[in-house]
Formats: sequence, structure tokens, C-alpha cells
Amino acid sequence: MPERRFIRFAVLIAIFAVVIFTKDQAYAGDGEIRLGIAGPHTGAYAAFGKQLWRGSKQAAEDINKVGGINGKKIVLIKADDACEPKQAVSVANRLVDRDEVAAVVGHFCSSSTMPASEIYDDAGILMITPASTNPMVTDRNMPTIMRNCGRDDQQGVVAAEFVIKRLKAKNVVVLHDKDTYGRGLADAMKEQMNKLGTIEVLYEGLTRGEKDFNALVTKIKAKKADAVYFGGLHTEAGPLVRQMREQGLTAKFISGDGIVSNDFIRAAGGNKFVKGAYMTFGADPRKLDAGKAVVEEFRKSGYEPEGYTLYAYATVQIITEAMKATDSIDGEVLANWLKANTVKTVMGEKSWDKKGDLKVSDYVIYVWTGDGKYEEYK
Amino acid sequence: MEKYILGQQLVNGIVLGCTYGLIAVGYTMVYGIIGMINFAHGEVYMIAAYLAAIIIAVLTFFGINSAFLSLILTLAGTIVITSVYGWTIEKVAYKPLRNSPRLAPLISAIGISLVLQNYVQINQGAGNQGIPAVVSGAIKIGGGSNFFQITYMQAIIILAAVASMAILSIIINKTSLGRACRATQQDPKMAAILGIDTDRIISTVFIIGASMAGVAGVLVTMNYGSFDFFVGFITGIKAFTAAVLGGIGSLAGAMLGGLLLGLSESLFSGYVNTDYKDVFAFSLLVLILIFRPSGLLGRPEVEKV
Amino acid sequence: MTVSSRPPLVLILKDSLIAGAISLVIFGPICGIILDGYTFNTDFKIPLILTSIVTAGRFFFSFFGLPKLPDLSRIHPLANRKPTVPDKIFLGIVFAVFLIFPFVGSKYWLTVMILALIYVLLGLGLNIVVGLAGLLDLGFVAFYAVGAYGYALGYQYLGLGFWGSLPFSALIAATFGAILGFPVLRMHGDYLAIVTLGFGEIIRIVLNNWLEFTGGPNGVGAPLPTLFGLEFSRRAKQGGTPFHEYFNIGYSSTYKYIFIYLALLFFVVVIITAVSRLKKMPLGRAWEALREDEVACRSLGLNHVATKLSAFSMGAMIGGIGGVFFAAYQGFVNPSSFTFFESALILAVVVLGGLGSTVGVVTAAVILTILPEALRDFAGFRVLIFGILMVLMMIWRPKGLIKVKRPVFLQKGKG
Amino acid sequence: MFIKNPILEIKDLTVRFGGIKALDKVGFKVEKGSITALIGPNGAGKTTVFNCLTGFYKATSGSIFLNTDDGRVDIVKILGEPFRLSDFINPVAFISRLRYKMFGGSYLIARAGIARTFQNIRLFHEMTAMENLLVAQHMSINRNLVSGLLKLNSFKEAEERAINKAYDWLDIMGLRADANRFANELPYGHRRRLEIARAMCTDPALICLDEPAAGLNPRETDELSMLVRRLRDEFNTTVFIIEHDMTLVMDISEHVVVLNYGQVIANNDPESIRRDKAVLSAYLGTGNDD
Repeated sequence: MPERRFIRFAVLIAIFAVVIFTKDQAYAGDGEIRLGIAGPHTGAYAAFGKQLWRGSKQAAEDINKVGGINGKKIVLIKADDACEPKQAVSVANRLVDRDEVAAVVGHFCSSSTMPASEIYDDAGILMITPASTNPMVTDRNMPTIMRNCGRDDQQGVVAAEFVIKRLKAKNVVVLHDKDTYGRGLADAMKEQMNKLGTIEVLYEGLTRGEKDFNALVTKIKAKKADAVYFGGLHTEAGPLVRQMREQGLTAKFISGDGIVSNDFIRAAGGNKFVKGAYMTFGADPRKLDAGKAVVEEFRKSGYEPEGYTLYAYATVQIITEAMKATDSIDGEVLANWLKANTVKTVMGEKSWDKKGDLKVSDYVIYVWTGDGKYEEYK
Repeated sequence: MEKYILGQQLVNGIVLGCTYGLIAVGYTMVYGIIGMINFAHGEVYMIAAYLAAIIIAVLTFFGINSAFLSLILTLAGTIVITSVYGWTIEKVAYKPLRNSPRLAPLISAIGISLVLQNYVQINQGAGNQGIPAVVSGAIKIGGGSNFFQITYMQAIIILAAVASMAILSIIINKTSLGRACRATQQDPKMAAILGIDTDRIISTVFIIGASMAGVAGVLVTMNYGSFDFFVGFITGIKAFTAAVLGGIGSLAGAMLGGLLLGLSESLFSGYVNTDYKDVFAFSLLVLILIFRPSGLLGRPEVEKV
Repeated sequence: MTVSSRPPLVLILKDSLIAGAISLVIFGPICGIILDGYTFNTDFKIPLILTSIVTAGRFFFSFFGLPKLPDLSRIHPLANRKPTVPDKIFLGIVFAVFLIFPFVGSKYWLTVMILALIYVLLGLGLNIVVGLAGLLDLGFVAFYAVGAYGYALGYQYLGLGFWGSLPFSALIAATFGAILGFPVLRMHGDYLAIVTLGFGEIIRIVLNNWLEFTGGPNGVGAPLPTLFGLEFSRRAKQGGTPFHEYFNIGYSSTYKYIFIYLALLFFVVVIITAVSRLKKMPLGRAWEALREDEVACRSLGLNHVATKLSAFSMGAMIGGIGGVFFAAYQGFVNPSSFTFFESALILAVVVLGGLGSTVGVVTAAVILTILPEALRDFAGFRVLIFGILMVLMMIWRPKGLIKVKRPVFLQKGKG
Repeated sequence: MFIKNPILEIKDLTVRFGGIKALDKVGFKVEKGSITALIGPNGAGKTTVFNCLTGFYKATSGSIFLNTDDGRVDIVKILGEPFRLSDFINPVAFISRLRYKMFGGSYLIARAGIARTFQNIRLFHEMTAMENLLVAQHMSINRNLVSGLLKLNSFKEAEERAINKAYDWLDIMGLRADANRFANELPYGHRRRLEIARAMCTDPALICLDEPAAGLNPRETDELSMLVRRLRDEFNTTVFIIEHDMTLVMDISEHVVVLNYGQVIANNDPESIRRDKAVLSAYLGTGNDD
């Protein structure tokens, strides 16, 4: 008898809807402070998601060991955006509403950070990204959106100065991976380089996810380039530099903090390929005394705190400090405090300007040595 | 100088084309036999890449370092395992949908490729994986700064492509298995009536396709040295494009399409612009399909009235 | 394999052991040997567990037969049948649930439901092309993108507001549909598929590379929708008065979502009605006839060219509207939202729902959007499970969740 | 045989598939209001003639003209023919040719007044018999989107009329019971009749039936011959029929055209066809008569 079936079905839907949609309403954890760790925990960039997670996890544990934030324990919530804007927005809403986090560490990809930050701004929650270097993140004057890493324009400038003044390169090729981060970086570098009076011989974008750049490399060769700047991530930088070397191209290779990961070596398929590749990156936290102990801790657990691990760690510290000092979780309050004060972190002293960018961006040049490590280039 | 650059670009294009071709075979054969786009095929290639790295690692662990030996063993091992993968995927995801609307398997294929990607990511980690250079060195043509080269690895890829094409066409055209395949392709029902175990044929085709993807996976990975759980996707799309370009269902077409795609990509990005090379590739596809609606070597479908 | 015909135990055992062996080959290397640089660590626990699960499962199923799954096909599609009274009750309840939902549901689920409704729109659009006209389109995301960018760029360059750009974007999307339609008219089945796929990619790449116009990968900001000049943002950005100030109530971003949701719901209802009427109209019938047999159509004087084009542009138009809402909801668009996977998802909505069935599309869209969110608690395994469920659902109902019923025509007066 | 008022004029119709000549300078006329049969051994090119004049094949050369009450139509032209040198001097001709090349096609022929059925029945299987007939009336009913979407009366009325017409045809074919059944669940004979009904719903001046009796049992065949006559007598539609069943042909047709190896070997009334030597030899193989 279909009639009944309909009504039963409809009623079922109704109940079902009311149940899921209302069950996760009131759920305010007491005696604990929740932080959302938002980033690509799955998907093509999960490697970086892992760095964020490891860093923040370590930080939370260490802080909780010494009594947490004014007695309240830190609880971390993994929020996966897979670097997709669509997911970033819904996960941001989830953090705000369902998990009722006090602050957010993340996101990673600038393309996710921007739409997500709208939500946090709206809800007045503090969001500090340890990795999104795209200027637009903080240029949209949202009071509670801050960053604990440099900006592409700062980074690009450093790179350009280095290429022109130190390497004395004449024929410079500028490449990018067509993505927010990579292209922003490449454009910033290009701009500065042009200011310094050098016009690139080639400016092109390769496709993310591809492995074969031989055609491009041959083209670079034809341009007689003596330096190649690449704005992008190690996943493409590796094969690119390998194929350059394989085709006997000796031009210098310079890139940004997107290749700060031992994955870069693997992506290139061996140390001999990455040897002598330069990159711009914040003063290596692993070298700072402030970080020594922490780094040791990581290494004990058999994990090399590379890339953004310590950035995430520091970000958690920063949020903790702000909350301790103000004894509040209101985004505006925290943000204002941070913009007025200086915080000691595992990465040294950090302080912010009105926009929420770091006052001192300590970008320096690193060079990959042949033994699977990178060291500051003096 | 110029002619060496051109030479190099041609080499790049041909090598890329061969890899596309090898993978396209899988698409084209499966399509030919059950008329379905096997979107999970690219992921089999990705699995092959991992297997290659794993086997190499194990071999070096047991102290086997001779290039030749490890190449052969890796190929053999990978082919076997990917074949099992191909067979299983067919049994699990497609066989239950054999007589359902033609879009159903397409969707379950998409599901499978999601599954495989994440299955590998969860087990092997999301990070980039690498494979040490097994074969190194190159044949240089020209001298000084004016030369173009074919690395031994690239040469191997080309040879492998040619060889496997030859073997496959022999299988398809000479053996009784091949005859059964073609019969099934023409008319599954009739073939079944004539006592051909069509299920077995279909499985076989999946196995062949998967092992081709295996070969491609091993060689390409050795050539580029790195891979991650995401490589299957882009390569898959490209290979599928190649298969269609050459006329889906035709072996030679797959290879031809692959080469055409590879060359057009490398020449366009070499002499025009890298940003738009895919736009060019796809536009080329559209143009060719407008004038040859069933690909370069596909047999045109006559409007039977 | 059903309970009735159970093979002898020996065979079952042999069968399960073979299954076990195969699964060992499959899981062994990938799960057992974990790469670590150029060396590896072994951990054979997982593969062994998995293998034993498979073996046991295989044994269990071939011994007891597969579990019977409930059959949804009895739930009649309401769109293409003369609705009877209980149908109307049913529809009413469903609609009521959708209507009251934003006021009871949490904001998070509200946003999820907004996405779901957007997918309903996209599904309805693609359903016209694939389900009715039978043209396999793997690049539908292109029109979605065109719609979204039409809104964002239309605001940036022409100062078009939300309501202004709805028709605008819809029109542009429809035009793109027609443009795509022309070259592909001669192609059949899967050649069409790959070409549309290529078209989708081309659109994305162009959006990504044309920095000067589209903002490239950085994307463009899209304004929030307004209602009679009332804005839903905390501070007025488009020179109107904020909603909450106008009614002087405290600000909450929920208002914005409720508004978007309701507007979206309105459009969904309108389009559902439109589509279900189209099916009973000459055009809709022409589409379906075309799907069934092009030659016969031509022999009846049906202009197949025009019909195909109309299907393409009609579908594209709906997709474009979906795009506008997406941009409005997102407040920001950039090319990475319009990848091939998006097209695949929309196609999944249509196929899973049951080609040509409107109710099916709605159901499938809601399921496929809620599922990944509901699975968030599984963290890393989320997408894996999603994939598995996709396959299972397909195997469970290959013809889609809802079976299409034909409209019934009775002659007035006579029986 | 003298045709005073032809509805169809075929002149020197030649079709080549690659090397082989399927039709070689075929020429004949069809009297308006007649029942004309096209017969010939298998592979003689009968269906090819049909496909040419319903536009599924393009003639290699030759001309086909259709004279309906609304005038004379050049079938080859509306199918879109290759450009000629003269077009480049004469823009008008050029434009018209271009127009037909781009937008022309077989569907225009149906609109000109030729309907057809197919040797292997081509119904819309996943649709009901009723819908099949409604699709066929596509041209005649109100196609205005707006009025349809808003369910304006104009649309409702048009729809009403279409439904009634469809039902009338179902009655004529004795298919009323099948109105809302799927086409593919109808028995074979019913499908044949439904296809004819569908063709008739386009109000053709000329209907081409391609082996309508194939696979029918004697009783159904008799019904069919009745039916064909009705089509002509009641709806004054000219019937042009391909058929193998000689008794049927001789029974209903007034004019018979015989094809063999792509050539017209006889073109006359049934009686004389019966006695025609060429025809006999064509059918009985070698030409050893007497």
C-alpha cells in the first residue's frame, strides 16, 4: 500500500533531519580550550597537513604538561580542507559552530585560507596561518586574521636581490605552478627583479601534478638561462630540477619555502640533483637555541621537524601566550594584544604590525647540500 | 643550435607520447570490449609506481644492484601484481554492473579511483616517494654545447612501448585468445552463444590493460624518479585523451594518439607557451574529432537505417 | 549467489582461500612494505588482518548468501506522474522539512545543506543533458564556473548585484552551452564525453591563466547577496544598510546563510517544477526521443541540431544559476573549485539518482553532499569510505535510486 | 506507364558506396494518391531509394522532387549539396546552399511531407505508445516554452488536441489498449502498426513503408492491406511501399516499380508486371523463360 509507505518515508526523513541537524548544537567543553588545526590532511598536499598536525600536537602536549592555558587543557581538532575552497568553507563553519573552537591554526593553501578567513572574521575568531604567504590573506583588513609566516612579496624581494646581486645572473627564467602561492611568489620576485633592471628571458607556468617538464627544460636551455627561479612546491620543483640536470643544464635553481621538505630530495630522485639548489625560508628554527630542545624532542620520536612543523608549533604557542595574558578567547581581544606585544616562541621573538603580518620577516637564503640537508648560504 | 633543440623537443615528445600510449592501451582495450571508460585505470598506473619503488627497495635490501636484473625483476613483479589489481577491480566494481545502464560502471569506476588513491595514501603516506636511478647515462647526438640526447631510460621506454605494441598486436591478431577478444568486441551475445567464455575474455582484457599500466608505471617512475598517490589522475586523463584521439578501441590508435598528444604538448610548450599547452592539446582533440568523429584510426560508425 | 543454491562446502572453502590469496597479493606489498626514502619498513599486521577479513567475509557470504537490501524503487517519482493525494502529503512534508530546517538546524549543517541544494541545481541541469537528452557530458563544471565567475566578475566590472547577475550569468552560461554544443553535435557517446571533459579543463585553465581579467589562481571576491538593498554582512560593503541594523537586532552571520538557503530553496522549487513540466512538453519529449533514437526523430521532422543545442544550453543555464549561488555562498571564487572531480561528482548525483528522475537527483545530491561531511569523524578514512559507498550504492541500485515512471495520458470524456 | 500528376519525381538517381554503384540512374514517378510498390530481389537497392528520398543517404547524382499541395520541393537541395562553381558568382544561390548545408538535413524532408517507417522497427522504446505519437506531432502542437511552463490554456488546448489525435490513430490501428504501455513491451505486430501510426501523425502527403508486412502472420498481413488502403482512401495519403510479399503487393498496389542491381527493370501496373519477362528472370534467377 504505497500511500502509507509515502507518509512513513516522509516522517522518517523529517525525524532523520531533525536528529542529525540538531544533535550537535550545544556542546561547549568546559575546562578545555579547543584549537582547530585546519589544513590539507588528505589530498595531494597531505604532506604539509602532516607537518601542521605534528607541530601543533607536540606544542599542545608540551603546554598541557605545564598546566595548559590558565589551568585549561588544550584540545586540538583536526579540520581537513584538502586545499579545496569548498571544503575549507564548510570545515570553517564546522569549527566555528559545531566544535566551537577558541582559535584556529591554519589554513595551509592560500586559496583555502581566504574563503575560510571570511567565516572566522565573521565569527570574530582568531585565525593565525602558519603557512599562507599570499599577501591578500592579511590585506583585506580583517582584524582577527593574522599570520605567523612571511609574505610572498617579502620573500620574492629577498629572492630577487639574491639572484641579481649575489648570483649576478643575466638570463633569468621565472617559472610558477599557476597556483595562488606559486604564482604570487613568482610575480613578486619578477617585479623586484625588473625594478633592479633585469628583465626575465622567460616567464611561464607549468601544470601542477605533472612530472614531465622536459619540453620546458629544453626551452630554458634554448634561452641560455643561467638562473631559474621557480615559485611552487617541491612536488613539481623536484622533477623540474632533475630534468634540468639530466639535460645537462647547469643554470642555478632558486625557489621559495615551498620546497622546504626532505620530500624535495625524493621528488627530485636523489641528492645529486638537488645539490646546490637555493631557497628562501625563515631563519631556520632548528638552528635557534629557543628551538633546540623542541627539535630534540621531535627527533627522539623519530620525526624530522621540517618545513612548517615548527611554524605550527610556534603558532600554538603564540595563541597560548595571548590567551594566558588576556584570559579571553575573544578574537579581537587576542588579536589586539598580539599586535601590541611580543611573544617568545620556539622560532624566536615574534611581533606583528597592524595588518597582522610579522614585523620582521627574517627570510634568508638556504642551499641544499649534497647530503640530504640544507644550510644557510653565507 | 636550433636543430639540436628541435631534436631534443622531438625526443621529449616521443618519450612522453610512448608513456601515454602504454597507458592508453588499457583504456582502449577495455572500452573496445565492454564499451566503458575505466576511470580507475590511471590509479592502477599509480599503484604500479609504488610497487616499482617497493620492489626496488626490497631488491637493494637483498643486495641485488645490477641494473639489468633489478629492471627485469621489478617489471615482472609489478606486472604480476597490477594484473591482480586489474582483475580484482573488474570483479568487484564492474562485473556486478555488467548488464546495467552504461553510466553505472563509470560512476563506480570513479568511486574505485577515489578508494585506490586514499588506500595508498593511508598506507604509504601522502608524501612524495622516490625511486633511485636504476639506469643512468645517455646517448648524446652532437657535441659541446650543441647536442641533444636520449637517456638510456628514455630509450628503454621507447623500446618497451614498441615491443609491447608488437606483442599485443600479435596476441590480438594471431592467437585464438585474440580471436575470442575480437569476437566478444563485435558481439558479446553471439560470442557467448558460440561458446566463448566472455567473462573470462573480459577479465583477460582487464589483466592485459593493467599489466600495460604496470609497465608504464615502472618505466615512467624510473625515468622521473618521483611519484605520489596523485600521479594516476592527470596521467589517466591524458592517456584517455590519447586513446580517444587515436580512435578508442584500436590498439595502433592508442599508440598513435599517445605520440600525437606527446609531440603536440612538447612542441607547443617548447615553441609557443607552456601555460596553454593543455588547452592546445584539447583543442587539437576537438578539431580532429570534428573532422574524424571516431578518432584517427577508429572505425567510423555508419548510420544503419 | 543466493541462499537457495548453495555450493558444497569444499568449493566454498576453496573459493574463500583463493580470495584470501588474492587479497594477500593485493594488500601485501602496499600495506605491508611502507616506503621510507629508498629503504622500507615492514608491518605485516594490517595486510594479514585485511586478508583474513576478506577470506572470512567471502566464506560467510557464499555460505549464508548476500544480505537482502531494502528496495527503494517503490518510492514513486513524483515529478513525472499526476500527483495523487498521498504524493502531495509526501511532497508537503518534505518541503516543510526543507523549509523549517534553517531555523532549527545548526549553522554548520545549514551551510552543508546550502551546498547540497547547489548540487541539486547542478544535478537538475546535468540531468537535462545526460538523463533526458542522453548526451554524456563530463565537463559540466564549466558552466558552473561560468556562472560563478559571471557573478564575481559581473560585480567587479559591471557592478551587477546578486539579483542582477542571476539572469546575466544564466544567459552567459547558456551561451557557452550553445557554443560547446555546436562542435560536438556530430559526435556520439563517449567521444562527446571526452570533448566536454576537455572543454571543462580549457575553461578552468583559461580562468587560471588569465590573471589580468579573472585574478588567476588568486580568484575574485564575490559580494554577499542583498535583499531589497539590505546587506547581510557585519559592515555595509555595497552601500546599502546591513540587515541587522535595519531591524536593529544583533548581528549574526546565520541570517546571511538562512537568506541564501531560502533563496536557493525557492529557485530549486521553481526549477524542479519547470523541469517536471518540460518533461510533459514537446521540448522535453523531443529530448527523450532524441536519447532513444536520433534517426527516427529526424524521420519525424524533429530538428535534432536545435534539440541538442537547446538541451545543452538549458542545462548550462541551470548550472550557471548554481554557480551564482556557489559564488555568493563562498564569497570568493577561484579556479580550484572547478576541477574535473567536480564534474564527476555532479554526474554521480545524476546517475545515482536515476537518469531522468528529478526526485532521484534531489535525493542523491543530498546524500552525496551530507555523506562526506558526516564522515568527517573518520578523519583520514573519510574519502576512502566515501569512495567505497559510491561503489556499493552503484552496485546496489545500478539503475539509480529512483525508477522513472512515464506520464499517463488519458483522453478527456472517453475512458 | 503514364503518370499525369506525380507527387514524387526521381530522375537519374545514382548512389555510390565507395566503388560499388548501389543505384544507377534510377528514375520513376509516383502518382499522387496512388499506392505504389517498389519491389525487387534482395540487395536490389530498394531501401537505398527510400533512404535517399527520406534524406538518410545523399545521392551521388540525380534529382528528387516532391510536389505537395504546398508546392514543389527539391529534396537534394534541402539536404545540403556540395557547392558548385556557379555559386561563387551567384551570391543568392551560394547563401541558400550554405544555409541548407549548415541547417539542412533529413528532418526537413519530413516537414516537406514525406513520412516513413523502418525495416527494423525504430520506436522510442523507453517511452509509451502515447508519447511516441505525441513526439510525432511535435511540429503541429504548441512549442512555445513560456506557455508550456506556465501551463497557459493555449498550451493545454494544443496538448488536448494532440492527445485526441493520437488516440484517434490508436483506434484506427486498434492499439487503444496499449496507449500508456512502453513501446518495447508491445507485441511485434502492434509495434509495426504503432510505427505506421507515428508516421501518419506527421500528416504526410507521402508515406514510405519499408517492408511493413515483414514478420507478420497472414491474418495480420490482411489487416495491414486493409489499413494501407484506408490510409490512402480516408486520409488521401500517397503510399509508397517496399514489400517482398507479392500477394500483398499485387493485391493493393496500382503501380509497381521493379529494381534489380540498382536499375529499374520494370515500371508498370501489377498486371503487366506479372507478365514481364525481365522481372520473372530477375526473380527466377536466369532468364530461361518458356
